[in-house]
Amino acid sequence: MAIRVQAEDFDVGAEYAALTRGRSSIGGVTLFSGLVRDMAGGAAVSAMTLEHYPGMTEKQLEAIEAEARRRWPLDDVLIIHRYGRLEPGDQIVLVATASAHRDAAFDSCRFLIDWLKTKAPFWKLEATPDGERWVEAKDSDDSAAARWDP
Amino acid sequence: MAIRVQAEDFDVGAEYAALTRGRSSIGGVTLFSGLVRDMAGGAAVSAMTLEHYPGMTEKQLEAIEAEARRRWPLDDVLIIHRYGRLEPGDQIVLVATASAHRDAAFDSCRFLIDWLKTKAPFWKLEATPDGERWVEAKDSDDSAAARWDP
Amino acid sequence: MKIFYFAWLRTKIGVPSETVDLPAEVKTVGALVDWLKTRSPKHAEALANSKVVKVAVNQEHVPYDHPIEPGDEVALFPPVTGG
Amino acid sequence: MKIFYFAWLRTKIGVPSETVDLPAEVKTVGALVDWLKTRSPKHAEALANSKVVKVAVNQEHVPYDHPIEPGDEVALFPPVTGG
Repeated sequence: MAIRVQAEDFDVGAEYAALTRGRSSIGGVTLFSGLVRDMAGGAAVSAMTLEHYPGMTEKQLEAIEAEARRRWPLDDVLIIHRYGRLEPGDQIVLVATASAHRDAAFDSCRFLIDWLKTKAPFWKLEATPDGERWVEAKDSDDSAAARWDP
Repeated sequence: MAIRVQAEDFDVGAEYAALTRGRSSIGGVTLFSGLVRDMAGGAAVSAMTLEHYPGMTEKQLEAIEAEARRRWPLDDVLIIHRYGRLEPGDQIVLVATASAHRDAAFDSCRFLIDWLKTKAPFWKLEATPDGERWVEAKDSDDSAAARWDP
Repeated sequence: MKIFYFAWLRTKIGVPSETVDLPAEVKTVGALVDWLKTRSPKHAEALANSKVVKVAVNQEHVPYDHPIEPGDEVALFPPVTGG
Repeated sequence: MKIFYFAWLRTKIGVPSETVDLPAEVKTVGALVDWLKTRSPKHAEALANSKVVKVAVNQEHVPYDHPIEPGDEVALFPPVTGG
Protein backbone atom coordinates (compact mmCIF):
# COMPACT_ATOMS: atom_id res chain seq x y z
CA MET A 1 0.00 0.00 0.00
CA ALA A 2 2.40 2.61 1.13
CA ILE A 3 5.80 3.71 2.29
CA ARG A 4 5.72 6.99 4.16
CA VAL A 5 8.68 8.89 5.62
CA GLN A 6 7.42 11.85 7.57
CA ALA A 7 8.00 14.18 10.51
CA GLU A 8 4.31 14.02 11.52
CA ASP A 9 2.88 11.48 13.93
CA PHE A 10 0.65 8.69 12.60
CA ASP A 11 -2.66 7.26 13.79
CA VAL A 12 -2.41 3.48 14.20
CA GLY A 13 -6.18 3.07 14.38
CA ALA A 14 -6.76 4.98 11.16
CA GLU A 15 -3.98 3.11 9.37
CA TYR A 16 -5.30 -0.26 10.54
CA ALA A 17 -8.83 0.69 9.45
CA ALA A 18 -7.59 1.76 6.01
CA LEU A 19 -5.68 -1.51 5.65
CA THR A 20 -8.66 -3.74 6.40
CA ARG A 21 -11.67 -1.70 5.23
CA GLY A 22 -13.94 -3.46 2.77
CA ARG A 23 -11.67 -6.46 2.40
CA SER A 24 -12.70 -10.01 3.13
CA SER A 25 -9.66 -11.87 1.82
CA ILE A 26 -7.52 -10.96 4.84
CA GLY A 27 -7.23 -13.60 7.54
CA GLY A 28 -4.79 -11.74 9.74
CA VAL A 29 -3.05 -8.43 10.23
CA THR A 30 0.23 -8.13 12.12
CA LEU A 31 1.25 -4.67 13.18
CA PHE A 32 4.36 -3.47 14.97
CA SER A 33 4.94 -0.01 16.30
CA GLY A 34 8.19 1.23 17.77
CA LEU A 35 8.16 3.97 20.40
CA VAL A 36 10.72 6.20 22.07
CA ARG A 37 11.67 4.81 25.49
CA ASP A 38 12.61 7.02 28.38
CA MET A 39 15.60 4.81 29.18
CA ALA A 40 18.35 3.47 26.93
CA GLY A 41 21.59 1.79 27.89
CA GLY A 42 20.98 2.68 31.53
CA ALA A 43 20.60 6.42 30.88
CA ALA A 44 17.51 8.61 30.98
CA VAL A 45 16.53 9.83 27.53
CA SER A 46 14.72 13.15 27.38
CA ALA A 47 14.49 13.40 23.59
CA MET A 48 15.58 11.70 20.41
CA THR A 49 16.30 13.18 17.02
CA LEU A 50 16.06 10.97 13.96
CA GLU A 51 18.21 11.95 11.01
CA HIS A 52 17.71 10.25 7.67
CA TYR A 53 18.91 10.30 4.07
CA PRO A 54 16.01 11.63 2.02
CA GLY A 55 15.62 9.73 -1.20
CA MET A 56 17.68 6.73 -0.15
CA THR A 57 15.30 6.07 2.74
CA GLU A 58 12.29 5.76 0.47
CA LYS A 59 14.28 3.70 -2.02
CA GLN A 60 15.43 1.24 0.66
CA LEU A 61 11.98 0.93 2.20
CA GLU A 62 10.44 0.28 -1.20
CA ALA A 63 13.04 -2.41 -1.86
CA ILE A 64 12.31 -4.00 1.52
CA GLU A 65 8.58 -3.98 0.81
CA ALA A 66 9.10 -5.54 -2.62
CA GLU A 67 11.24 -8.27 -1.06
CA ALA A 68 8.54 -9.03 1.53
CA ARG A 69 5.88 -9.28 -1.16
CA ARG A 70 8.13 -11.61 -3.13
CA ARG A 71 8.57 -13.91 -0.13
CA TRP A 72 5.02 -13.98 1.26
CA PRO A 73 1.48 -13.78 -0.14
CA LEU A 74 0.48 -10.39 1.22
CA ASP A 75 -2.72 -8.46 0.70
CA ASP A 76 -1.12 -5.27 1.89
CA VAL A 77 1.98 -3.72 3.41
CA LEU A 78 2.36 -0.41 5.20
CA ILE A 79 5.59 1.15 6.49
CA ILE A 80 5.67 4.56 8.13
CA HIS A 81 8.90 5.92 9.61
CA ARG A 82 9.23 9.31 11.25
CA TYR A 83 12.22 11.63 11.39
CA GLY A 84 12.98 14.77 13.39
CA ARG A 85 12.71 15.41 17.10
CA LEU A 86 10.72 12.94 19.21
CA GLU A 87 10.11 12.55 22.94
CA PRO A 88 9.67 9.48 25.16
CA GLY A 89 6.35 7.81 24.40
CA ASP A 90 6.30 9.16 20.84
CA GLN A 91 5.81 6.76 17.96
CA ILE A 92 8.80 6.21 15.65
CA VAL A 93 7.83 3.51 13.20
CA LEU A 94 4.84 1.48 12.08
CA VAL A 95 4.97 -1.73 10.07
CA ALA A 96 1.76 -3.57 9.19
CA THR A 97 1.16 -6.56 6.96
CA ALA A 98 -2.08 -8.22 5.94
CA SER A 99 -2.37 -11.74 4.57
CA ALA A 100 -4.82 -14.57 4.17
CA HIS A 101 -2.54 -16.51 6.52
CA ARG A 102 -1.39 -15.71 10.04
CA ASP A 103 2.14 -17.06 9.58
CA ALA A 104 2.71 -14.91 6.49
CA ALA A 105 1.48 -11.81 8.31
CA PHE A 106 3.72 -12.47 11.32
CA ASP A 107 6.84 -13.47 9.41
CA SER A 108 6.65 -10.63 6.91
CA CYS A 109 6.06 -7.99 9.59
CA ARG A 110 9.06 -9.15 11.55
CA PHE A 111 11.18 -9.44 8.41
CA LEU A 112 10.33 -5.84 7.52
CA ILE A 113 11.24 -4.38 10.89
CA ASP A 114 14.40 -6.51 11.15
CA TRP A 115 15.58 -5.45 7.70
CA LEU A 116 14.54 -1.85 8.16
CA LYS A 117 16.75 -1.66 11.25
CA THR A 118 19.85 -2.65 9.27
CA LYS A 119 19.13 -1.20 5.81
CA ALA A 120 17.05 1.96 6.10
CA PRO A 121 19.31 5.03 6.50
CA PHE A 122 18.11 6.45 9.81
CA TRP A 123 20.29 7.50 12.73
CA LYS A 124 19.17 8.24 16.26
CA LEU A 125 20.63 11.02 18.37
CA GLU A 126 19.64 10.71 22.04
CA ALA A 127 19.55 13.59 24.51
CA THR A 128 20.64 12.35 27.97
CA PRO A 129 21.71 14.08 31.20
CA ASP A 130 25.32 13.65 29.99
CA GLY A 131 24.58 15.39 26.71
CA GLU A 132 23.74 14.17 23.23
CA ARG A 133 24.97 10.85 21.92
CA TRP A 134 24.54 8.97 18.67
CA VAL A 135 22.94 5.57 19.21
CA GLU A 136 25.30 2.73 18.31
CA ALA A 137 24.19 -0.05 16.01
CA LYS A 138 23.47 -3.27 17.86
CA ASP A 139 24.94 -6.62 16.89
CA SER A 140 21.59 -8.11 17.88
CA ASP A 141 19.94 -6.13 15.09
CA ASP A 142 22.42 -7.51 12.58
CA SER A 143 21.78 -11.05 13.73
CA ALA A 144 18.02 -10.46 13.69
CA ALA A 145 18.26 -9.35 10.07
CA ALA A 146 20.62 -12.23 9.22
CA ARG A 147 17.86 -14.71 10.16
CA TRP A 148 16.13 -13.69 6.95
CA ASP A 149 19.12 -14.13 4.63
CA PRO A 150 18.21 -16.40 1.73
CA MET B 1 -4.26 -5.54 31.10
CA ALA B 2 -7.25 -7.47 30.00
CA ILE B 3 -8.89 -10.59 28.70
CA ARG B 4 -12.22 -9.93 27.04
CA VAL B 5 -14.60 -12.48 25.56
CA GLN B 6 -17.46 -10.69 23.89
CA ALA B 7 -20.01 -10.73 21.08
CA GLU B 8 -19.39 -7.05 20.28
CA ASP B 9 -16.83 -5.81 17.81
CA PHE B 10 -13.66 -4.09 19.06
CA ASP B 11 -11.84 -0.94 17.99
CA VAL B 12 -8.17 -1.69 17.30
CA GLY B 13 -7.23 1.99 17.33
CA ALA B 14 -8.85 2.61 20.70
CA GLU B 15 -7.28 -0.52 22.20
CA TYR B 16 -3.84 0.39 20.88
CA ALA B 17 -4.21 3.93 22.23
CA ALA B 18 -5.23 2.62 25.66
CA LEU B 19 -2.26 0.25 25.69
CA THR B 20 0.33 2.93 24.96
CA ARG B 21 -1.17 6.10 26.43
CA GLY B 22 1.03 7.94 28.91
CA ARG B 23 3.71 5.26 28.92
CA SER B 24 7.30 5.82 28.01
CA SER B 25 8.79 2.47 29.02
CA ILE B 26 7.38 0.70 25.95
CA GLY B 27 9.80 0.21 23.07
CA GLY B 28 7.48 -1.80 20.86
CA VAL B 29 3.92 -3.01 20.49
CA THR B 30 3.04 -6.07 18.43
CA LEU B 31 -0.58 -6.53 17.55
CA PHE B 32 -2.33 -9.31 15.67
CA SER B 33 -5.91 -9.30 14.54
CA GLY B 34 -7.69 -12.25 12.98
CA LEU B 35 -10.53 -11.64 10.55
CA VAL B 36 -13.22 -13.75 8.87
CA ARG B 37 -12.17 -14.63 5.32
CA ASP B 38 -14.68 -15.05 2.53
CA MET B 39 -12.97 -18.26 1.40
CA ALA B 40 -11.89 -21.30 3.39
CA GLY B 41 -10.76 -24.68 2.12
CA GLY B 42 -11.77 -23.71 -1.41
CA ALA B 43 -15.37 -22.85 -0.47
CA ALA B 44 -17.09 -19.48 -0.24
CA VAL B 45 -17.96 -18.59 3.33
CA SER B 46 -20.97 -16.35 3.82
CA ALA B 47 -20.94 -16.34 7.61
CA MET B 48 -19.21 -17.88 10.59
CA THR B 49 -20.60 -18.63 14.03
CA LEU B 50 -18.20 -18.89 16.94
CA GLU B 51 -19.31 -21.09 19.80
CA HIS B 52 -17.36 -21.07 23.04
CA TYR B 53 -17.39 -22.50 26.55
CA PRO B 54 -18.17 -19.58 28.87
CA GLY B 55 -16.04 -19.71 31.98
CA MET B 56 -13.44 -22.09 30.61
CA THR B 57 -12.62 -19.62 27.82
CA GLU B 58 -11.74 -16.84 30.24
CA LYS B 59 -9.84 -19.27 32.47
CA GLN B 60 -7.74 -20.56 29.57
CA LEU B 61 -7.02 -17.10 28.22
CA GLU B 62 -5.96 -15.90 31.66
CA ALA B 63 -3.64 -18.90 31.98
CA ILE B 64 -2.16 -18.16 28.55
CA GLU B 65 -1.61 -14.52 29.47
CA ALA B 66 0.06 -15.48 32.75
CA GLU B 67 2.37 -17.86 30.89
CA ALA B 68 3.35 -15.13 28.42
CA ARG B 69 4.12 -12.71 31.25
CA ARG B 70 6.21 -15.40 32.92
CA ARG B 71 8.27 -15.95 29.77
CA TRP B 72 8.76 -12.36 28.57
CA PRO B 73 9.16 -8.94 30.19
CA LEU B 74 5.87 -7.38 29.13
CA ASP B 75 4.46 -3.97 29.96
CA ASP B 76 1.02 -5.04 28.91
CA VAL B 77 -1.06 -7.78 27.30
CA LEU B 78 -4.49 -7.57 25.72
CA ILE B 79 -6.57 -10.45 24.36
CA ILE B 80 -10.04 -9.93 22.94
CA HIS B 81 -11.94 -12.84 21.36
CA ARG B 82 -15.42 -12.58 19.93
CA TYR B 83 -18.17 -15.19 19.78
CA GLY B 84 -21.48 -15.39 17.95
CA ARG B 85 -22.30 -14.76 14.30
CA LEU B 86 -19.70 -12.98 12.17
CA GLU B 87 -19.44 -12.18 8.48
CA PRO B 88 -16.49 -12.02 6.08
CA GLY B 89 -14.29 -9.03 6.93
CA ASP B 90 -15.43 -9.04 10.56
CA GLN B 91 -12.82 -9.09 13.29
CA ILE B 92 -12.57 -12.29 15.38
CA VAL B 93 -9.62 -11.87 17.70
CA LEU B 94 -7.12 -9.28 18.85
CA VAL B 95 -3.83 -10.00 20.64
CA ALA B 96 -1.53 -7.14 21.57
CA THR B 97 1.66 -7.12 23.64
CA ALA B 98 3.82 -4.21 24.72
CA SER B 99 7.43 -4.51 25.88
CA ALA B 100 10.62 -2.52 26.20
CA HIS B 101 12.05 -4.90 23.61
CA ARG B 102 10.88 -5.67 20.09
CA ASP B 103 11.74 -9.39 20.24
CA ALA B 104 9.71 -9.85 23.43
CA ALA B 105 6.72 -8.08 21.91
CA PHE B 106 6.88 -10.19 18.73
CA ASP B 107 7.53 -13.54 20.39
CA SER B 108 4.88 -13.12 23.08
CA CYS B 109 2.21 -11.98 20.63
CA ARG B 110 2.80 -14.99 18.42
CA PHE B 111 2.97 -17.32 21.38
CA LEU B 112 -0.41 -16.04 22.57
CA ILE B 113 -2.18 -16.50 19.26
CA ASP B 114 -0.55 -19.91 18.68
CA TRP B 115 -1.57 -21.15 22.11
CA LEU B 116 -5.00 -19.61 21.95
CA LYS B 117 -5.66 -21.55 18.75
CA THR B 118 -5.02 -24.87 20.46
CA LYS B 119 -6.17 -24.21 24.05
CA ALA B 120 -9.01 -21.68 24.09
CA PRO B 121 -12.37 -23.46 23.78
CA PHE B 122 -13.80 -21.84 20.64
CA TRP B 123 -15.33 -23.64 17.68
CA LYS B 124 -16.10 -22.20 14.28
CA LEU B 125 -19.19 -23.11 12.27
CA GLU B 126 -18.96 -21.91 8.66
CA ALA B 127 -21.92 -21.26 6.39
CA THR B 128 -21.07 -22.27 2.80
CA PRO B 129 -23.12 -22.84 -0.36
CA ASP B 130 -23.16 -26.58 0.61
CA GLY B 131 -24.57 -25.82 4.05
CA GLU B 132 -23.05 -25.40 7.45
CA ARG B 133 -19.85 -27.15 8.46
CA TRP B 134 -17.73 -27.20 11.58
CA VAL B 135 -14.18 -26.09 10.92
CA GLU B 136 -11.67 -28.88 11.49
CA ALA B 137 -8.62 -28.34 13.67
CA LYS B 138 -5.45 -27.94 11.65
CA ASP B 139 -2.28 -29.94 12.30
CA SER B 140 -0.39 -26.77 11.42
CA ASP B 141 -1.95 -25.06 14.44
CA ASP B 142 -0.78 -27.89 16.70
CA SER B 143 2.75 -27.66 15.35
CA ALA B 144 2.70 -23.86 15.65
CA ALA B 145 1.78 -24.19 19.32
CA ALA B 146 4.34 -26.97 19.84
CA ARG B 147 7.13 -24.54 18.91
CA TRP B 148 6.54 -22.90 22.28
CA ASP B 149 6.69 -26.07 24.36
CA PRO B 150 9.22 -25.66 27.16
CA MET C 1 -23.05 -35.22 37.31
CA LYS C 2 -23.59 -32.60 34.64
CA ILE C 3 -21.96 -33.11 31.23
CA PHE C 4 -21.62 -30.31 28.68
CA TYR C 5 -21.25 -30.84 24.94
CA PHE C 6 -19.90 -28.31 22.46
CA ALA C 7 -19.74 -27.81 18.69
CA TRP C 8 -20.47 -30.94 16.63
CA LEU C 9 -20.59 -33.13 19.74
CA ARG C 10 -23.52 -30.97 20.84
CA THR C 11 -25.29 -31.13 17.47
CA LYS C 12 -24.71 -34.89 17.03
CA ILE C 13 -25.86 -35.80 20.53
CA GLY C 14 -28.67 -33.27 20.25
CA VAL C 15 -28.44 -31.54 23.64
CA PRO C 16 -26.03 -28.92 25.03
CA SER C 17 -25.84 -30.68 28.38
CA GLU C 18 -27.31 -33.51 30.37
CA THR C 19 -27.30 -34.67 33.97
CA VAL C 20 -26.30 -38.29 34.45
CA ASP C 21 -26.18 -40.72 37.38
CA LEU C 22 -22.75 -42.25 37.05
CA PRO C 23 -22.21 -45.84 38.19
CA ALA C 24 -19.67 -45.98 41.02
CA GLU C 25 -17.16 -47.89 38.87
CA VAL C 26 -16.77 -44.98 36.43
CA LYS C 27 -13.76 -43.25 37.93
CA THR C 28 -11.83 -41.71 35.01
CA VAL C 29 -12.52 -39.53 32.02
CA GLY C 30 -11.89 -42.46 29.70
CA ALA C 31 -14.38 -44.66 31.55
CA LEU C 32 -16.91 -41.83 31.46
CA VAL C 33 -16.60 -41.45 27.68
CA ASP C 34 -17.04 -45.23 27.24
CA TRP C 35 -20.05 -45.24 29.54
CA LEU C 36 -21.64 -42.26 27.74
CA LYS C 37 -21.43 -44.20 24.46
CA THR C 38 -23.92 -46.73 25.85
CA ARG C 39 -26.61 -44.12 26.46
CA SER C 40 -27.89 -43.95 22.86
CA PRO C 41 -26.89 -44.63 19.24
CA LYS C 42 -26.36 -40.86 18.88
CA HIS C 43 -23.92 -40.87 21.79
CA ALA C 44 -22.17 -43.91 20.37
CA GLU C 45 -21.72 -42.27 16.98
CA ALA C 46 -20.67 -38.87 18.31
CA LEU C 47 -18.10 -40.36 20.68
CA ALA C 48 -16.83 -43.13 18.38
CA ASN C 49 -13.44 -41.56 17.61
CA SER C 50 -11.75 -40.66 20.86
CA LYS C 51 -8.96 -38.82 19.00
CA VAL C 52 -11.39 -35.99 18.29
CA VAL C 53 -13.21 -36.08 21.64
CA LYS C 54 -11.46 -33.73 24.05
CA VAL C 55 -12.42 -33.45 27.70
CA ALA C 56 -12.25 -30.68 30.26
CA VAL C 57 -12.81 -31.27 33.96
CA ASN C 58 -13.56 -28.15 35.97
CA GLN C 59 -12.68 -26.11 32.89
CA GLU C 60 -9.19 -27.53 32.49
CA HIS C 61 -8.02 -29.70 29.59
CA VAL C 62 -7.35 -33.22 30.95
CA PRO C 63 -6.17 -36.56 29.54
CA TYR C 64 -8.38 -39.68 29.51
CA ASP C 65 -6.74 -41.13 32.62
CA HIS C 66 -7.74 -38.10 34.67
CA PRO C 67 -9.96 -39.03 37.66
CA ILE C 68 -13.50 -37.73 37.93
CA GLU C 69 -15.36 -37.10 41.13
CA PRO C 70 -18.95 -36.25 42.00
CA GLY C 71 -19.45 -32.51 41.66
CA ASP C 72 -16.92 -32.11 38.82
CA GLU C 73 -17.94 -29.99 35.85
CA VAL C 74 -17.24 -32.14 32.81
CA ALA C 75 -17.29 -30.99 29.19
CA LEU C 76 -16.73 -32.92 25.96
CA PHE C 77 -15.82 -31.16 22.74
CA PRO C 78 -13.90 -31.50 19.47
CA PRO C 79 -10.40 -29.99 19.06
CA VAL C 80 -10.72 -26.22 19.35
CA THR C 81 -10.72 -24.01 16.25
CA GLY C 82 -10.84 -20.44 17.50
CA GLY C 83 -8.48 -17.54 16.94
CA MET D 1 31.68 14.79 -7.18
CA LYS D 2 29.31 15.53 -4.30
CA ILE D 3 29.79 13.59 -1.06
CA PHE D 4 27.11 13.50 1.65
CA TYR D 5 27.84 12.80 5.33
CA PHE D 6 25.27 11.69 7.91
CA ALA D 7 24.99 11.34 11.68
CA TRP D 8 28.32 11.49 13.56
CA LEU D 9 30.30 11.50 10.31
CA ARG D 10 28.52 14.76 9.53
CA THR D 11 29.14 16.27 12.97
CA LYS D 12 32.79 15.12 13.11
CA ILE D 13 33.64 16.37 9.63
CA GLY D 14 31.59 19.47 10.26
CA VAL D 15 29.63 19.72 7.00
CA PRO D 16 26.62 17.80 5.65
CA SER D 17 28.12 17.59 2.18
CA GLU D 18 31.03 18.79 0.07
CA THR D 19 31.94 18.84 -3.58
CA VAL D 20 35.34 17.37 -4.37
CA ASP D 21 37.54 17.10 -7.46
CA LEU D 22 38.59 13.48 -7.45
CA PRO D 23 41.97 12.49 -8.86
CA ALA D 24 41.58 10.16 -11.81
CA GLU D 25 43.23 7.26 -9.95
CA VAL D 26 40.43 7.13 -7.33
CA LYS D 27 38.20 4.51 -8.89
CA THR D 28 36.59 2.63 -5.99
CA VAL D 29 34.69 3.41 -2.81
CA GLY D 30 37.66 2.23 -0.73
CA ALA D 31 40.08 4.48 -2.61
CA LEU D 32 37.64 7.38 -2.17
CA VAL D 33 37.48 6.88 1.61
CA ASP D 34 41.28 6.75 1.81
CA TRP D 35 41.58 9.88 -0.31
CA LEU D 36 38.98 11.75 1.78
CA LYS D 37 41.07 11.04 4.91
CA THR D 38 43.84 13.23 3.46
CA ARG D 39 41.61 16.30 3.20
CA SER D 40 41.86 17.36 6.87
CA PRO D 41 42.57 16.02 10.38
CA LYS D 42 38.80 16.00 10.98
CA HIS D 43 38.28 13.80 7.93
CA ALA D 44 41.11 11.53 9.04
CA GLU D 45 39.65 11.11 12.49
CA ALA D 46 36.04 10.63 11.34
CA LEU D 47 37.00 8.05 8.73
CA ALA D 48 39.69 6.26 10.76
CA ASN D 49 37.71 3.09 11.44
CA SER D 50 36.36 1.76 8.16
CA LYS D 51 34.25 -0.84 9.99
CA VAL D 52 31.86 1.90 11.02
CA VAL D 53 32.01 3.91 7.81
CA LYS D 54 29.32 2.68 5.45
CA VAL D 55 28.96 3.91 1.90
CA ALA D 56 26.04 4.30 -0.48
CA VAL D 57 26.47 5.01 -4.17
CA ASN D 58 23.40 6.34 -5.92
CA GLN D 59 21.43 5.55 -2.76
CA GLU D 60 22.34 1.86 -2.66
CA HIS D 61 24.51 0.21 0.02
CA VAL D 62 27.79 -0.86 -1.60
CA PRO D 63 31.01 -2.59 -0.50
CA TYR D 64 34.39 -0.86 -0.58
CA ASP D 65 35.40 -2.49 -3.86
CA HIS D 66 32.43 -0.92 -5.64
CA PRO D 67 33.49 1.33 -8.54
CA ILE D 68 32.72 5.03 -8.53
CA GLU D 69 32.18 7.17 -11.57
CA PRO D 70 31.82 10.88 -12.17
CA GLY D 71 28.23 11.91 -11.55
CA ASP D 72 27.62 9.26 -8.84
CA GLU D 73 25.84 10.39 -5.69
CA VAL D 74 28.04 9.17 -2.84
CA ALA D 75 27.12 9.16 0.85
CA LEU D 76 29.16 8.12 3.90
CA PHE D 77 27.49 7.26 7.19
CA PRO D 78 27.73 5.09 10.31
CA PRO D 79 25.76 1.84 10.62
CA VAL D 80 22.05 2.69 10.60
CA THR D 81 20.06 2.80 13.85
CA GLY D 82 16.45 3.50 12.88
CA GLY D 83 13.30 1.52 13.51
